[in-house]
Amino acid sequence: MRSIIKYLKEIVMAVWSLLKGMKVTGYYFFQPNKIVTQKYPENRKNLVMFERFKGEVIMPHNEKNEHKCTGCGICEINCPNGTIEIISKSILTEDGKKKRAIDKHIYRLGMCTFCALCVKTCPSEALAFSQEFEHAVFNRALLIKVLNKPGSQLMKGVE
Amino acid sequence: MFDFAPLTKWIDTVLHNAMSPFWAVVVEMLIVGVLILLFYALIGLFLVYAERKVCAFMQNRLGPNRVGPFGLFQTIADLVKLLLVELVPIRNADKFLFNLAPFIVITASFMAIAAIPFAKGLHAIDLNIGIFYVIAVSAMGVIGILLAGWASNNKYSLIGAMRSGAQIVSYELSVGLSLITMVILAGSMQLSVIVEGQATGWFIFKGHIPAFIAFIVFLVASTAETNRGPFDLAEAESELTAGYHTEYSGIKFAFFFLAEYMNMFIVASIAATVFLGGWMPFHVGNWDGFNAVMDFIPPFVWYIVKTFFVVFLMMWFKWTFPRLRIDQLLTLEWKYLLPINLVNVLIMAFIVLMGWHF
Amino acid sequence: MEEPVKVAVDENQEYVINMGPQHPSTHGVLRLVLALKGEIVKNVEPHIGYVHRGMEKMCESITYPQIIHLTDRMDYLSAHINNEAVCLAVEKALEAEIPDRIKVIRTIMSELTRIQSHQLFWATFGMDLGGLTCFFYGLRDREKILDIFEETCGGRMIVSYNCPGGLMYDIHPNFQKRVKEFIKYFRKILPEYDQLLTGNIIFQERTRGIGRLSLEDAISYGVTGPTGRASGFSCDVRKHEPYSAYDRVKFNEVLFSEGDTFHRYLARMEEMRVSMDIVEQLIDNIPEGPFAVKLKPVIRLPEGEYYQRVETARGELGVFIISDGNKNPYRIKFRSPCFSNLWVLNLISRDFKIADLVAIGGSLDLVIPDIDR
Amino acid sequence: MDSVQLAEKLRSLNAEAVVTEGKQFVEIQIPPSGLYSLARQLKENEDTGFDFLFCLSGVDYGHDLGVVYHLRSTKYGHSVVLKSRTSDRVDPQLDSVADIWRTAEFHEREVFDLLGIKFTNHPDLRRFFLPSSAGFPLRKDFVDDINIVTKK
Repeated sequence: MRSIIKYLKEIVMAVWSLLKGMKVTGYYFFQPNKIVTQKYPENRKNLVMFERFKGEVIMPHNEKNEHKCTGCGICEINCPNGTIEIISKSILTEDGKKKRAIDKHIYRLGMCTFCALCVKTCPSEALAFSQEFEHAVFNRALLIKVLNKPGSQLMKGVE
Repeated sequence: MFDFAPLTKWIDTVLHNAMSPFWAVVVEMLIVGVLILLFYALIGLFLVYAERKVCAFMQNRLGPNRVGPFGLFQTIADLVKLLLVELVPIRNADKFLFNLAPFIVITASFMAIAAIPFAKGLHAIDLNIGIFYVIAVSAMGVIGILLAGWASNNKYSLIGAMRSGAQIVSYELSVGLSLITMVILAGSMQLSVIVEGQATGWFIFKGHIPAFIAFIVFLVASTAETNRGPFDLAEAESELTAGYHTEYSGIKFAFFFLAEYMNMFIVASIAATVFLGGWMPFHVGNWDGFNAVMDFIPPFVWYIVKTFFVVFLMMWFKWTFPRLRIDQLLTLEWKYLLPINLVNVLIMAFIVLMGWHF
Repeated sequence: MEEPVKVAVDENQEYVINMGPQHPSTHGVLRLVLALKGEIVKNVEPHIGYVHRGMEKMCESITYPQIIHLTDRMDYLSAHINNEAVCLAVEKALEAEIPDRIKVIRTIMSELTRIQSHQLFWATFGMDLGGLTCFFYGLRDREKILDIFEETCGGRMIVSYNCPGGLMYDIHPNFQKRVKEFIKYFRKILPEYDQLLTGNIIFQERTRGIGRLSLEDAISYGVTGPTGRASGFSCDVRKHEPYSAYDRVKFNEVLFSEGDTFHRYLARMEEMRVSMDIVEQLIDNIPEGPFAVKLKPVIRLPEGEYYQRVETARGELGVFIISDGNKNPYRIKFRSPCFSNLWVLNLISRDFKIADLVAIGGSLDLVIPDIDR
Repeated sequence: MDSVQLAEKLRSLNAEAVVTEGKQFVEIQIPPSGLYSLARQLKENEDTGFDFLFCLSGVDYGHDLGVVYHLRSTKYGHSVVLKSRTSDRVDPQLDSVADIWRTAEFHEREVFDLLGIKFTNHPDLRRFFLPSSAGFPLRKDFVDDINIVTKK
């Protein structure tokens, strides 16, 4: 008799444990306000990334098309996997001296691992991260970007 | 209550007047075949959609929402995709059996639908052994699954098929016994008679405790018989990738896929018919006003609502529980369901004998 | 990898199947060659190396700050703790004094990392056993921690938040508020996890008594982390060799003696609670101070050998640096927890069924890039 | 047992061993011939009881190839570093300790794969990660013109 009671008790406990689980899923079934799915392309307008989000490396320019990059190459040295390549040129300053300046700051987004070492070590704070995250392109060559805009100049007062 | 019998009678007479009896029967069969095929496809598509939505809501998701309003046309888009997808030829597979297997599976579920009474006077064939017919035919699907596993020349498929064989053979027993419990109460195997017998109250209420136990056992066993979670060992995507239909693609895979959902629909409608009164409306004792309102709802709607309630229960199981292991699956059947069932049959027989049911 | 598969048993009797490298429950590109007898597993032979990237060789040619961002990619679920290990090793070698603020923030971040890793474990373990809903609930709650990471570190999984001498940035002003909100939320959610999976009779039947790992084997195989602690191996580095701010918090090492799949699972569930306790003790007492100490621009470790152990979500991570005084390490070795944990799979899953093998594999909580490095 | 006592104890175990007290761990240098017997003693001696091999790394010292074993005792909580090196670069051989600590079997396979040190009496010495045609990449004289790009 005792074994039969144990057998029945086992069944009841098992069913009870199953019902507890069903309670959880059942609860969420009737709670449509707890749905966490985001409808992505539709919510693009009000989708705000966090300000520190590492989307891609950019070089901020001011309204006079000036940037802060002196072309020193520290970011290139610090980059762990050769994402950044700096092509510098020498220009004549106003007082007639030759000076190194940036010609092209090449950034290969496809190789970047977003370690933030370039942004962190830049002595003149010329680099920053943008919050852009839609990087998909059809041609891999488009992932190679030149960060300084054409015709841009070094900001005054940055050495 | 709306009766389909005069309508079908009228069609029958018209056809018999127009042509010879032989051709009349042929045309009738064609009409029934096409109707069932249409119904089959529609219900299949809707069930796939419903399963996606139900599981999505249980998992805090939205589910399909891109194709059409609320993603209603998602399954149709999927069907089109499946029709267009390449049928990947399998090297060293047994070609004939490999191609035959999906047809066996789908024919089995297709045949079972014939005996189900959808509404008063609306069934393809009213066999006097209706329940036996349905059990027998739906068990045929396992042959297709075994063939699919064997012919695919894939080790995972074979394991899946063997599991499925062991599973369906043993759970068929519980399905049969739990239905027999209700046959004792109904006193007939003819599905229309069973439904008519529930005019004064559904069997699940009439047969009180044993009927309720039989209902639970039937739910568990039929979930297992249709290879659905938590008994989806034959597919077991985390163990056997996709089990017996690993190697199938395109429309052949769609057959398996559709058959799974239709089998679910069929066992749900059997449960609705035998336990929940089929197309009979819900009546409460002497509340005449309430009963009249219930009668106003067409029987077909009653049938669909009850069936989908059972389908929802089965989906709820699937999306809550982890999967069983093969030995636990057999333990559940032989150590728990079968003894409970046998005792239950005895109790039911005793109750019917003493007239203790309502 | 290229050698022909060695079948350890007679092929006439056993059914040899190839599980992986693409298989839903190997959690990555791990290949297991199984010898079966019916459903029963007779031998498991793991084949690894599908994501071997030669990390140790790569590290020999880059500087220490650059190494840190590579370690994110080893055990990507405890990226922050991996970072911390290298930082601690470098700081130990330089004998740099680290302010308390950095230590406390590192500890909080480590514990959050641990919680999110265990959440993912819960999610995938449920999925391995066939309960797909667990996966979505686990990921839903993990998202909340990832958002905290994203706000402070700018990355979600690959955080790269540490640097030698401190942290990349200071914590975000919202950090404390959000962490407290998360802990309040998650304490409410955890009982739901238990209802859905832990208490479930099917789950218990599937895991109890399956894949028993004895204490002797755990020590001999070097199994650490929750996997080892479920067998009673007291191996919590946070307790035995406290680093960062672990010496100033009170917490219990989660220890079980059964060592089966269920207790490996339970150990992780308990660790989530312990981690929340640790975070709660620290979150209100983050001392003021700088978020990084200025080290030399080019970090050169003095000649010698340095070993630093930390407790990742999977076990003991060791960083062994041999320096010859250059800015690059002469030799760096990562003793990764998953590499050691993997090899008990054959021992403990023998004579169980395929479904159990999946459960055991899930309960070891392997991250394949951590095995291959 | 503090590190001084431990060093004393270790000195008494094996005459060939050179025991030094490093900054972090007590270190033992042992020639390959005495490696296996010392390892067994370290594990089985009552007072040392180093039963947990937590790290095994192969190192290329330039002209020598060596293996560094990090051992800990779960009973006493003390650690020791055991080092052994061989100068034969063509056919470097060391004794396997796989039967003393099971984890060594797999760490030794890794060392064999990346450094080419052959462990005698190893139960199953095969490569893990790389095809057999590849060299031994962790050796300092390893060259691979295609895959290794050196920054100028």
